[in-house]
Amino acid sequence: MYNGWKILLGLIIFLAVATFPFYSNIGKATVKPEPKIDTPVINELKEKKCVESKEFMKAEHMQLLNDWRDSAVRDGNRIYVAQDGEKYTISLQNTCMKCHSNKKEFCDKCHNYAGAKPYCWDCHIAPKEAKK
Amino acid sequence: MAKLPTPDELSKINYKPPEKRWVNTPAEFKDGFWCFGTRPKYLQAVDMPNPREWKPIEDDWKLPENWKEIFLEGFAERLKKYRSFRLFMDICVRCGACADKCHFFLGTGDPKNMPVLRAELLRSVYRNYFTTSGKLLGKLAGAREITFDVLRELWYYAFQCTECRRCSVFCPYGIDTAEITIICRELLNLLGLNTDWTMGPVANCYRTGNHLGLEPHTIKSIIESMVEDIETITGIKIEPTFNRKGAEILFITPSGDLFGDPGTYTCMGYMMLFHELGLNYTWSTLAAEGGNFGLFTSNEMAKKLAYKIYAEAKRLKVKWILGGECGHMWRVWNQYLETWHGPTDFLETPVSPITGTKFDYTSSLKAVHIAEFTADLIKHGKLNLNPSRNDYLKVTFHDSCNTARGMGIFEEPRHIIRNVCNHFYEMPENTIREQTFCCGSGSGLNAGENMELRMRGGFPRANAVKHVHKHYGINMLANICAIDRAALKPLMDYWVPGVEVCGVHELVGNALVMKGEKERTTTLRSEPLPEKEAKENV
Amino acid sequence: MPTLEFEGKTYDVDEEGYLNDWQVWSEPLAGQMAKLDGLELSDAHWDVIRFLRDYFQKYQIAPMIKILVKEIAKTMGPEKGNTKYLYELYPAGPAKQACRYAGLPKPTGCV
Amino acid sequence: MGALFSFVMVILLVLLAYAGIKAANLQIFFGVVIPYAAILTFLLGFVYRMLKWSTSPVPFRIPTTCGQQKSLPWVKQNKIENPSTALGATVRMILEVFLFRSLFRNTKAELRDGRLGYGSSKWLWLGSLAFHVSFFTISFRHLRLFLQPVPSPVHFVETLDGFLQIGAPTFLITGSILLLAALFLLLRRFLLPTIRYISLPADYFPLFLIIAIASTGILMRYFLKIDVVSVKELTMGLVSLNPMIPEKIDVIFYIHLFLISVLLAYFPFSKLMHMGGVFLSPTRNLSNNNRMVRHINPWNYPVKARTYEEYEDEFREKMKNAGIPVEKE
Repeated sequence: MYNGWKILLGLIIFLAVATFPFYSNIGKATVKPEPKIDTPVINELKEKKCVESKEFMKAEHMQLLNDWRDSAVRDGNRIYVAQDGEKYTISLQNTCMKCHSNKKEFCDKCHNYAGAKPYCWDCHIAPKEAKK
Repeated sequence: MAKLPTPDELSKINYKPPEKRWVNTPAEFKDGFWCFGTRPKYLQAVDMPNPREWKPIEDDWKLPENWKEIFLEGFAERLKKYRSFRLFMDICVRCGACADKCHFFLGTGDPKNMPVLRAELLRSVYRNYFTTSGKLLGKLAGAREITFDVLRELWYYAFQCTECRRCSVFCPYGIDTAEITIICRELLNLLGLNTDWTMGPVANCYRTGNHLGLEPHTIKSIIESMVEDIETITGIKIEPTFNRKGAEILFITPSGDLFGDPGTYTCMGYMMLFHELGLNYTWSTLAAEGGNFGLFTSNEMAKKLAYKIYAEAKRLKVKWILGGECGHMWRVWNQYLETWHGPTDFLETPVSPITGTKFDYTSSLKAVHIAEFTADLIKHGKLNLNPSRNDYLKVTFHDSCNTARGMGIFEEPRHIIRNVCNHFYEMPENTIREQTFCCGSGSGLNAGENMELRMRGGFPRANAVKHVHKHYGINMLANICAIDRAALKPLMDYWVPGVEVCGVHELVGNALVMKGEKERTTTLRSEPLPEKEAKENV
Repeated sequence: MPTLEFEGKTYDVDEEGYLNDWQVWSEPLAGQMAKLDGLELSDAHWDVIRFLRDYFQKYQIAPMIKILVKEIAKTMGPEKGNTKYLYELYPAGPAKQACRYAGLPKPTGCV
Repeated sequence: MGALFSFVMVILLVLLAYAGIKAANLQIFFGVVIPYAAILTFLLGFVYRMLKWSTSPVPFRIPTTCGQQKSLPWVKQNKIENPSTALGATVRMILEVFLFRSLFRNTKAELRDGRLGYGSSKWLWLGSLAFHVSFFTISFRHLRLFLQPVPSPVHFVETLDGFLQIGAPTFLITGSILLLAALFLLLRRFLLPTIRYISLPADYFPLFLIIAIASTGILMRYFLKIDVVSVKELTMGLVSLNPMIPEKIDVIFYIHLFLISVLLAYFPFSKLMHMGGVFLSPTRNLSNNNRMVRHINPWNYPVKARTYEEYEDEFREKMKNAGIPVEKE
């Protein structure tokens, strides 16, 4: 082996970087985040139902919110007609957060886990929650 | 001999490759492109394998029975010895950046002259025998067996590369085709497959120390003939010494400067300069060659031929070595010489006895390039120069491949030219300095039988000269390489008639006002100085 | 290897017709080489050939043109001591053509 | 031919993963076994190749000099393109590795009426730099799937990447750049006759593979909107060595993962090793200080050369007659 220490040093750095996710996680149990929906408002609902189905919301909530924003802010339209024909007021704070008042336990749980950083709260004021 | 096409015919080049894949297209030996195979006597003279009469154009190359084995064993050995080789076999991504950087591709349009493909010729063999993917996937992995057709192709294209390294400047991984060609030629030499023009100088150089085979008394008589000429021109008699022990400096230059015009005028320039300085230097008749055609043969041969440099410096007890204007000599000195034959503890760090400048950047090699030496003299105002004597010249400077890309000597010769000439113009920037184009005849290709290849390979260089010839009236192409001086002359006659070729120190010799000289009426070429002629005609 | 047949003898030459051994040379052979090129050798031609052979005998190499010109000027007068004169005698170039007739090998290297 | 073969190979790989999941339910195989095998092959293979190169010495110091050498004090040296120190060589390597300095020099030669001209040609440089930078950025962004909590630099890069703030999920520009750059590199190989002539299956295959990887990634994020939380469960399982297969991950994810695995496993056996190799290139990583420091060749061996004594023995009489001094009278 020639220029050994330089090449070895390079390889060690390479391996250290490439395997970083392994040794920084090894043995750690993975806990799947479970967004909580036990807010007082939701608990009082007779039928626990969001504006759309759970599956739809899971995959498309970001798109829906984006559309809502465009609809309300750009077109001035504040009425959303859901797939089942029901009408909702387009409002993050007054519609969504009314039920999901537990941002930390609901939104952030998955967002943090998946490393998603929506910029909702750049403009909107996050609901006040009891500090942990 | 093959008829050389006219420049008009030759400059119609088709760069579009054929539809048929290269792997299945054996090399077609075109007349005027290849050099004669080496004669057995040259191989015998230096104990190289398989001496016999053979002709590259014939189907029987009289190879040893086990030639494949020899070739592949040599291949394996060199993979172990050279990281450059192994790496360059492995990492090419075939991006094609090198393709139109090669003067041979630009001049021939032959796709196998793209550096990438020239290397692939050998890489395909490498994959077949030395990589897992090649062994498993064969043709799919771009692998192929070494067959006689492949060997012929390797030979044909290894001697269509001047090892100029221009492709290496543009390669994102610095892949140097010269390294690949050098090793390809080594492998071919294991089978006795060199060219006559390369091997002749090697054999000569081993016996007499120089490529031309000049014996000691011949060297002396040639130099004395130059001394006569200098006396005729300047009225000054200079007295060079040979093999003189105890001189301060050993001066070594390529033997082309002793034998061929216009190299001899460069040599006269050196000697006039040294005389004027009163330099305590000597010639060695054994080390009267800095060039090294061994480099175009094999590492071992190059090392053998380079032995004399330090050996003579030691025997003659000089303090340091001054090297003349030569391209591959300086690549060899800069990149190989001391690794082969060092350490140089019997020499001293060079100091200019005139200016006192210590050349501490060569504290280990202990050899100074004459362009550095002279540039230092001029910078310190130690030379009485009359650049107007060169007024009849409009000069441009050709950077030699080896000193450009294997060393990086750009400013020193330019500094000299600007001080000894009043009319100096650069060629376009993509054709000078590290991007300089080869003369087309380097690395032992400056034979007579491959003239079409040489004119084609030199086309990009000539093309740039033509440009400045047209725009500035350039009539002199200066350079610091003996092969250039020999090869650019026919190249200019072919492509840009009216442009002469010279070494930088010929210009120095012309401009140098020597103490006690008579009024000069001629140039170093013994041609009347135009202004003098004009005056006389008034 | 290429050969040249002359007066019942076979001479080894290289690819370009240069004798491989300068010592097997003879004057009639030189005449024959010239004849094959359609050239009749005059005394002026022979002067050059003889000078080349003498020079080679002494120095084991053909002289460069510069020296040839100078020496011819010394022995035969300055009107003949020029490149033009030599090219008139040997249109393919004195170095190449005259050396070949003189049986001398071609120089190699950085030339 | 090479292109078609490589294209078919990649399609087959996609179908293989699709069938493996849809028809055979081989989630564990494609979600755990293959990724582990691929990573292991990649790491070991990479190290092996580097070590293999390291066993060959660099017998001579042969940098390609691309600027003025260090010489006289008043001559301005190009300290980067013709470095005489380790620092200079390091800077040169950094420029080479991160900015593709040599490729930046690229020119295009053109022959017109028997005259050659050279135009600056930066497209290859731009295309490959875009390709590599986006590839690196995307890999780095993917750390969000392998680390918990997600470190702020990862967020930062993602924010930069999504600076256009288009749509939701936010449009990340590097994904498209990677796809476009790879298509550009592929089109070069199709359209430029000389490049087509030199291209091998080994050149097309990784391009098709990467195009497929980028496409599936884009599909997952913007169109099929797969459940990223489940994906992260799987990836975290892999890196914490507690592999598990969450339910209901769309098959597209397994295709994506399988293609990446193939790329990783293929890497060490291919030209992709230029990533490691570039660091070892002797024409770039050495300083041109030969005349100051002697370079040692570990296999330097003595050769039989002609000595002065032999030379004098042959020419002594001639030397004496010519008045050249000799050692032995």
